[in-house]
Amino acid sequence: MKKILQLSLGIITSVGGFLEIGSVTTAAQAGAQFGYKLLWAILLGTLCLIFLIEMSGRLAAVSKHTIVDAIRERFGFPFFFFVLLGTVLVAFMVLVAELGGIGFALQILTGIRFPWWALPVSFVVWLLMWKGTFSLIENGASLLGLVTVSFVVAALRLNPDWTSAASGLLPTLPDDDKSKYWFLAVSILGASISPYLTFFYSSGAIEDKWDRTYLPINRVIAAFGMTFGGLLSMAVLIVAALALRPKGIQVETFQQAALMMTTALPKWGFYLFALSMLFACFGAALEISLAISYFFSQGFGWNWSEDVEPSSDARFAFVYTLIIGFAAVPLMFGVDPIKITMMSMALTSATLPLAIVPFLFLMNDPIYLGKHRNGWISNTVVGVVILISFVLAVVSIPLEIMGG
Amino acid sequence: MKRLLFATVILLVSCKPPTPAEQMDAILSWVGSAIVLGNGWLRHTTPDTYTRQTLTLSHDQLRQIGAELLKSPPATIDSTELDGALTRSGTHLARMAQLVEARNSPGFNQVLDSLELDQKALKQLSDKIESSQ
Amino acid sequence: MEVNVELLIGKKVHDADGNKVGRIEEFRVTETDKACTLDAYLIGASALIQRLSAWTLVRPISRALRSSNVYSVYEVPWQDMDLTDPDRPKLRIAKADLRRAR
Amino acid sequence: MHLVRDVLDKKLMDREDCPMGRVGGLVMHVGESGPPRVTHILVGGPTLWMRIHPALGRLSSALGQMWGPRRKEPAKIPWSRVETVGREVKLDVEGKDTGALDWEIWVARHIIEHIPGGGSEEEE
Repeated sequence: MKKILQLSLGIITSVGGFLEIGSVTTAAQAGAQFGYKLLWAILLGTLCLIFLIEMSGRLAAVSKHTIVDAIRERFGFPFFFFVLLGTVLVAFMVLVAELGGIGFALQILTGIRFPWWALPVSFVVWLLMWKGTFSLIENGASLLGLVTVSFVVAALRLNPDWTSAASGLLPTLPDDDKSKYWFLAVSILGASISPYLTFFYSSGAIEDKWDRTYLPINRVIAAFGMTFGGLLSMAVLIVAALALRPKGIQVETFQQAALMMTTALPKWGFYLFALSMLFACFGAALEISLAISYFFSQGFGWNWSEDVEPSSDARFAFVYTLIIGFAAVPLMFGVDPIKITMMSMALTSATLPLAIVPFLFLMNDPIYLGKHRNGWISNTVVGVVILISFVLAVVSIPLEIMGG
Repeated sequence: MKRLLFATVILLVSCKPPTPAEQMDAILSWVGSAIVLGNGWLRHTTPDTYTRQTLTLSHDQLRQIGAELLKSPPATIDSTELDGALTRSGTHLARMAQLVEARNSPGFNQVLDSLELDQKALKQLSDKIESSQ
Repeated sequence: MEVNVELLIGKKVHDADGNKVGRIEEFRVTETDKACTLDAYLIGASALIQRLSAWTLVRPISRALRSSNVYSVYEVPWQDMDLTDPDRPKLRIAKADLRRAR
Repeated sequence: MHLVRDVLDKKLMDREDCPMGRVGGLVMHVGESGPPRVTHILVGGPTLWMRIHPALGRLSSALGQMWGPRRKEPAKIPWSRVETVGREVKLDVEGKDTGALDWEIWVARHIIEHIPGGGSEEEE
């Protein structure tokens, strides 16, 4: 009975926590500019994420190690440090983008510009980390995040042509604007396969003291939670394709993105979008701050838990305090969150192999996982998707920087 | 190493500023946003401040991109016609922002109608540029 | 003499005649009551794979690539290693006299 | 047992099962006769950076003299204190006495406890 409750809670939290500024912005841009053509990127990214999440939960349940614990132990400090450097830098950029997303949502609601929101928003995020517990953060933020389901409602009300939508699930070449197309594909992959999500998930499994009996639950949460989450991203893309594209609206700014639900849901569309972004980015900001703190604490072997007083895990608390404080700075100077989002999503793709390749090694380690180690399917799916994302990123990021 | 340098040079050469067609798309995107937004405001479903700010933003963007475009207007279209259409829609956008502040819905409605005409004119120009490429 | 084990990892080893042997990757020890004594140094690429516990992943790949490369792993008993200069570990014997583990 | 795979970089737990860092380095005594013996476990700071590059190690010890708990020597735990080597390395010591937790305590005292809600002023 308790496990059924945990199961449904797990699925709900992964659905509520799935969308964030990266997935919304990339899907909205893709839909507005290329119609259904880029749906395949969401499909591919979500498929890979399902495997990664299942793997990180399995590692935690069987070996009682988070991914970061295991990377440090198996590959040693020098290698770990480079993984830390790359991953944390990118995650920090994503955190800036999420805080910016909250600020922008507040800007369109109140009219006060987002740089003014940077400090208060960071403070509230920090305060919740300082005072809150793990389950409050995970469950509270994702329950609020369920408002993002309104994208599905909007998509259904626009009566999409399902056959042409389905044809978007297979990759096709664009007629024009090839560099933008591939750059968007890379950003979508980066937004779907966020490594911080796997760190967060495996740390959560340790905080909740998972053991082998959780393996089936883990599998179901990964499969259903991430599938539903991926459907939300697809809904955003479909809404943008049907509401913005026919009117020639591209999503260059957040203000334009805010119009996407007004066609399907005239009365509440605007406010639903603003609230979706507010809650989704808020939840993501909490998760990323936690994930970065976990990364340091586990890697260096400090005491870490979101459920004890800050003075009992001082360095853990110090890391998120510092990180959230720093993240507010670029926003106060008015750095455009949409630009940061697009760049950080593409960079996520480019740096994926850094954390995921060692992770694949760990998942085949008989010492950690015994008979629960990866089969060839998991290895192949993750390996191939990571390779694709990496190659696309390396090719398209320079093109986008030069061309844009 | 040589190959790498060669590739970089190719990349740098192939990098070019946005084409006139892309600039027209951007302009139409902002005009389109303003129209959707205007309709929303008339139905009282978007807040005043956001509407006004976004209309002002559209106006600024239109002026900026328009000025860039007019520096080297494409030969296939009449540049005075383009200038006229851009100026008219710019004026309408600015006017709409003012009317939101004054909460003058009937007046806003009228200007919105004219903006939709501007959109058609701009769309025709854009199609001409695109077909000539 | 005190030596830092973590700094020996990855150091190139030469034999008594100055021939390259490989890199130190691993140390085999015996734990007895309250003490830990060194048995052997493991040198070579296979020692690295073993240290990363990566055979389950590497073996099928090398088989698929039909690589006939036999990865070398040398097991150097503690008596045969000269650590007078920890930055330049040397063998006291010739490479040919070394025992190949596995 | 293998030193790199099974000991180095493993988490250290003290007598009360409190984490006290990870095995950053191992000191081995090489004598004239008899096999080399592992004598100490090193924790923290300069030991770690030294593994990436000697210059980073020196920088880290120099900075450590200017700021923080200002420990002269890295925390060193005799191997005789090792209870078991398994998923973690379990030690028969009091974490606070080894110096491995100096930074944790310093950050708690000098930063965290000055922020309202940071927790108890005095432990123990």
